[in-house]
Amino acid sequence: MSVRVDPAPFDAGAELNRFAAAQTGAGAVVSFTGVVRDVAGGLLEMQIEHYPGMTEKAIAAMVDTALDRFGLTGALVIHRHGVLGPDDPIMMVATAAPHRKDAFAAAEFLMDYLKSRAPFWKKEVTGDGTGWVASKDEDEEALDRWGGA
Amino acid sequence: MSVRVDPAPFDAGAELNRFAAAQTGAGAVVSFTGVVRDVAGGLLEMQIEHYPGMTEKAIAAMVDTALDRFGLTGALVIHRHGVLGPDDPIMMVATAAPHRKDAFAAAEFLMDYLKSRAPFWKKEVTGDGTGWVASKDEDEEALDRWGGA
Amino acid sequence: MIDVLYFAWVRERIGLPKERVETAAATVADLVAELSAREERYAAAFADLSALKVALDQELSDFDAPLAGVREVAFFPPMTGG
Amino acid sequence: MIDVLYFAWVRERIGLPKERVETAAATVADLVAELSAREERYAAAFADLSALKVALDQELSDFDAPLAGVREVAFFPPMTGG
Repeated sequence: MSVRVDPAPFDAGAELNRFAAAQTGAGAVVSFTGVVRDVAGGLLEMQIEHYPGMTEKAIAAMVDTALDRFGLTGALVIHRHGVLGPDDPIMMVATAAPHRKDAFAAAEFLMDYLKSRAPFWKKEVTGDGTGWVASKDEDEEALDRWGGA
Repeated sequence: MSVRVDPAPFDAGAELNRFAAAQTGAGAVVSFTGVVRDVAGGLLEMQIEHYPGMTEKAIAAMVDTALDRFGLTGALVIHRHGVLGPDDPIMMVATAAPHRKDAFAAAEFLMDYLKSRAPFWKKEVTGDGTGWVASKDEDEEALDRWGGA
Repeated sequence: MIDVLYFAWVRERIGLPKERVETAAATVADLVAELSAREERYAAAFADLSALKVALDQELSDFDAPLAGVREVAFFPPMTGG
Repeated sequence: MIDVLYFAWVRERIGLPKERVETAAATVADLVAELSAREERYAAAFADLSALKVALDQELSDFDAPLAGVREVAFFPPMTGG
């Protein structure tokens, strides 16, 4: 298991290769990379606040659950905080399992939980001002398929 | 869209980075890498046969369908053929979309179709002899969730 | 004494990220009532509890949870990471 | 004249990857019957059609499909890529 909460940029491809090379018995490796999107146009920066201490604990608990529930050979979570620009990678998840179904499900599980249960908050800065990104009902609802909480 | 059917090894991380850099408006990038597994122990090599011409056409059709159905900003499929060893990457799929749900669904869609509709056949060579890998009912059934064919 | 932390717009509305609070509040809701009675900026931040979450000692919890033994309380809006 | 291709264990059982066949078969099933009548190795390869798939001009098809206008027929077991 590897969890990193860090303001520094990361190289998704290099992380994926390093992660995959460390797996034993995995036939399937899935990665997800989240990128800052300029949805409305005019995004200058994305500020990501987090709750040091709780963030790492919350993510480690999710990863432990995923390792066990999906029989993973390994999992990786990287999440940045601080000031990011449009098209910057925000975070990545990688999962590995003997079979593809489990690797995919675990990556989606981790993403759904990270979105709604890891203490990060996004603030958008545009030429017109700043605003906190609102949580989406669909993100909360996405947790239902995993049996809630 | 990018489809490559090639005996040469590929660098999944470098492919992921190149793919991601070429996307516009994608908030989510998903990758899948399939790796040769030594399931029973004693695997010496995995031979992958394919149907030149049909392979490329079949994959291109799947990718077109995925781009349209999931509103992708892009998709990549790489599949090797020839002689591979244990732990060698066999293939990879990458998808990018504005939202994570579509990127995940498209990657799973492409994997399900590649497994059962792209003309590749695997033969395992062990110390005890050789044998064609049998198709699995679950792979055929996996297509049902996408509405068949 | 309890450490109270605020994040995102809760932090901005209250105007500080963290404070030590002397309280005998039995539950989170009691603490919220105490803080809201202090000053308008607290009352504004806590006006709609359905828009807020609370963590006790870095674990998500509820507003009716007891505070006995808790050293750190954090208030924040729903998370928007990922 | 039609090109007939064989893959995986079908290729191994029949002993060649490709041949040109002079046929007046109306459907794939008719072609299979003609080939099976030729030699035991064809009969063995085509013994269980439920274990086989067929492509016409590089598109998956069925054993009851007509061969009119088709230039390339391929027989193979279910795919196992990915």
